[in-house]
Amino acid sequence: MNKVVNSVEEALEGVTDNMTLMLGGFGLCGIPENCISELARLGIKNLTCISNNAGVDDFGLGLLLRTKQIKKMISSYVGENDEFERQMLSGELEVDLIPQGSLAERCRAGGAGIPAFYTPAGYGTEVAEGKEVKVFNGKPHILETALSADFAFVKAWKGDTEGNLIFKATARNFNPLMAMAGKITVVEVEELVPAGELDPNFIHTPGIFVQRIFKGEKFEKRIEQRTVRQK
Amino acid sequence: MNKVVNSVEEALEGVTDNMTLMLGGFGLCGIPENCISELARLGIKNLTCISNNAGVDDFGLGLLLRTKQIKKMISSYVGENDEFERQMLSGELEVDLIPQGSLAERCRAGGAGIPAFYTPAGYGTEVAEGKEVKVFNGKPHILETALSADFAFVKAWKGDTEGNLIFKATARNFNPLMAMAGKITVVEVEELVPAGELDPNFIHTPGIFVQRIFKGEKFEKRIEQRTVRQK
Amino acid sequence: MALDKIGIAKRIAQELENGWYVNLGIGIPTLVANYVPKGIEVEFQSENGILGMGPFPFDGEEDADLINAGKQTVTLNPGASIFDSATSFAMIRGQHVQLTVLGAMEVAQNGDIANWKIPGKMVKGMGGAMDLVASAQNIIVAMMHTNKKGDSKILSTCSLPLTGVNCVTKVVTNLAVMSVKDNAFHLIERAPGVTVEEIKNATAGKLIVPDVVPEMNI
Amino acid sequence: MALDKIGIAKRIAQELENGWYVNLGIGIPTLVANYVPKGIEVEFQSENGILGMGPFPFDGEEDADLINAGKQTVTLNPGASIFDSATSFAMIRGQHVQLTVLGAMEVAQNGDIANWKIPGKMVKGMGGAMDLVASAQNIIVAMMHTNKKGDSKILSTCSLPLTGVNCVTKVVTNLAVMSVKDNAFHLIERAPGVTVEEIKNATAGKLIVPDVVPEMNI
Repeated sequence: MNKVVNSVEEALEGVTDNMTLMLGGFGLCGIPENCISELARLGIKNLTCISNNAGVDDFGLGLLLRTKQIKKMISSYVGENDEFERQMLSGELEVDLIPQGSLAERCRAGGAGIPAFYTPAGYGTEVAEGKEVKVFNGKPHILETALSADFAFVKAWKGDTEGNLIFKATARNFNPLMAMAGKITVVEVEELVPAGELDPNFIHTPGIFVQRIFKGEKFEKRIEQRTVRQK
Repeated sequence: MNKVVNSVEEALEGVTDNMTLMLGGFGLCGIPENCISELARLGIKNLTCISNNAGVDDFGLGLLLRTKQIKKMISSYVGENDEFERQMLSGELEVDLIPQGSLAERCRAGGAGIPAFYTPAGYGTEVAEGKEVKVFNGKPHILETALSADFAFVKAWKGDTEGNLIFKATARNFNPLMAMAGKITVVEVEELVPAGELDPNFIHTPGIFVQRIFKGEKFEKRIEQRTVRQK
Repeated sequence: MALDKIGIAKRIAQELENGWYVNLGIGIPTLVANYVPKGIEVEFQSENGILGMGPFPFDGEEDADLINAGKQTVTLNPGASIFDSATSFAMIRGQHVQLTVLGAMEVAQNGDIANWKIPGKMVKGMGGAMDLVASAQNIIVAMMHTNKKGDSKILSTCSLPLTGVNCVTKVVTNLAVMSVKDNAFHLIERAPGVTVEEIKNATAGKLIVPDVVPEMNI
Repeated sequence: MALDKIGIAKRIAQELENGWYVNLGIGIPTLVANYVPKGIEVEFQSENGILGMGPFPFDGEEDADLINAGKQTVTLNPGASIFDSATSFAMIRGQHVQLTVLGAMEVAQNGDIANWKIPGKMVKGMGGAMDLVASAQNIIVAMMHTNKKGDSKILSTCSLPLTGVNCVTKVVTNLAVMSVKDNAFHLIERAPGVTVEEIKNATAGKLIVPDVVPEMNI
């Protein structure tokens, strides 16, 4: 079941205005850099983007924010992006902020055929407005629904031709969950290997969740907060 | 955070009559053999056992069935055990049969702080009796609640002293999910290694879910259906 | 002549499409894996946690830790992956598996299926069948047209406890291939040498018979 | 003398118990990791997917693929593990993490906390804070007792949009340690040299003061 496409252009075939996209990554770690660049190049507009963060002003989803390609963001934390804050406060950008754990679980649920689940997160806050509340074990919980997307863009470390994926360290984050929830899941990898080279026992994302895979041309992998100690 | 105990006796300290237990495994594959033997030896009674299957007459949970230590089974498939069928049909044994995917997800939910979720599985059948129904995307779903247990017994391939686990092939099955859902999770491993020996990127069950770990004395690993082809 | 189990499996194998992920139930469905048409690439999912399941191991190479959902020792194909039961049913429930083939005790003309329980007599449990039939969009039932007593298993309504409702899309038996829609069985093909009359006689549910019913090409 | 941020972190570190898994929020809470008492072994969870988080890397050894929830480059301790965000919050929501330390803009005497939004002005988002405060059984807030204008952040009711309700168990500020229960703040300790009077003046919420209020031992 060969899922390989030969270029980012081919990988993004079919992405059009007004679509809902999921984009993996936490901060700038593990983001689908190549796909984001191509989205910017294509100038596709009115996008709804589901991503834990919104990048920084000149990298990650920030690239699509400054060209105003994004109509709505569904995120948990957007504190690193001034342009985002400006567009949100001015009302140019629709924003749905949701708890990080609920975001992760809602993506997984979308991929797992679970249309809704109860969580305590957000009870008694704005997040709970308009949502069903039910008490379990004496504690109120709110009903959260699944998220899915027309395309999910995922960044993996290694992948094989069948779409089996391995992530590196904390670049894993939301990537495996969004891979599950995309109607079409597109993966950019640093290393593309033949089927059979990855140990079946240590696959993070089985190929069944992946529709297209390609080797990314370059990965800048920018560090947001370089913190070190001296030897 | 050393989780090592030195024997199966120590591992089962605190298990008493009337408790609810989870036991990993699918068929006879990946079952906590050493813990089951010890439960039989201790003669602990009136147990509620959550396990996908019920073993065979003389192995796995069958060992506890023939000594009538089990009051209630929560399982998805019990077709391989004659004594089980006899006890169930005669009413000696309470049985709650639930769809396999719902069983897996309910264990995960129990460990993940999700008290309930909707699934299409079982709608329109006995399984749905008494359960809330809600339509999502035009399709009816039933509300299933989380499962948890006083003790979860898990079999892993390798584990480190901090409780990080790796499973081998399909002996993984329900084990990682039940590890999450035990108030006390007890793990028997074939190989116990020092912390730091397992690659952090390829841990199947992080140690946070494990309270006790020990090296099993012996593993029979019986094969239920030996199917082979000739060279 | 009515088909044997292998014939049923061979006919179902013709339904496979390139690139599909397929879950095969215990019994006849398992045999389908042996007859994948040339030029068609499919991957088999086993709900105990395998994608890319291969053939039985060579004698002496079987591994107790590597079994399929029927508890049989199996192997992995190149590109296979292993996962836990929750992830496995995420694939199934999330409709990432394109085809499910399973056995049944009864199928009704509205697509209901019963295959897990005979009250007071046999209770094996539903295993993964309820998740599969509630989730899959393409469900083929593989079974004998009648039971050992000769009674039809192709019914107007199921008498046994249901496994799922309105879900079966096609039935392949020893006598016929039928699609299930609009509250009826629609005869598509006959087993070689089996007459439409024989099929009618063995079918208790509503059967729609077109003017021409071709023979299966096994 | 009121504590500085490091002092607050040091005082919170005294709350750690052997064997605990601990989640530290961004800011002051992060500093707590530097002051774990001798003889106490804890493991730090970072909600972006680390258990067993270690110190910052040596200069030149930082890895863009290994960061904490504050987006800082970090390292792993022996025995660490990496997981996806859903598993990470399964740990948090499932109450496998024994202590959560986080910052706040406001805390109320009923245990409500606000730390994610100032309407019309600042919207950074809640990140993982709502999951943490809704789930954890032991939540310590680390913050300054008053804001930059000198207004108390220890209130009878929160004025900002809430992050969670009835959840904070303890507050450690530059002035005091207080437990939160029975709809009041209970003064437990004073910062070195800080008087009860000063704490009272800086506290807008209901404050219960026992006869003797010992000084912190930093």
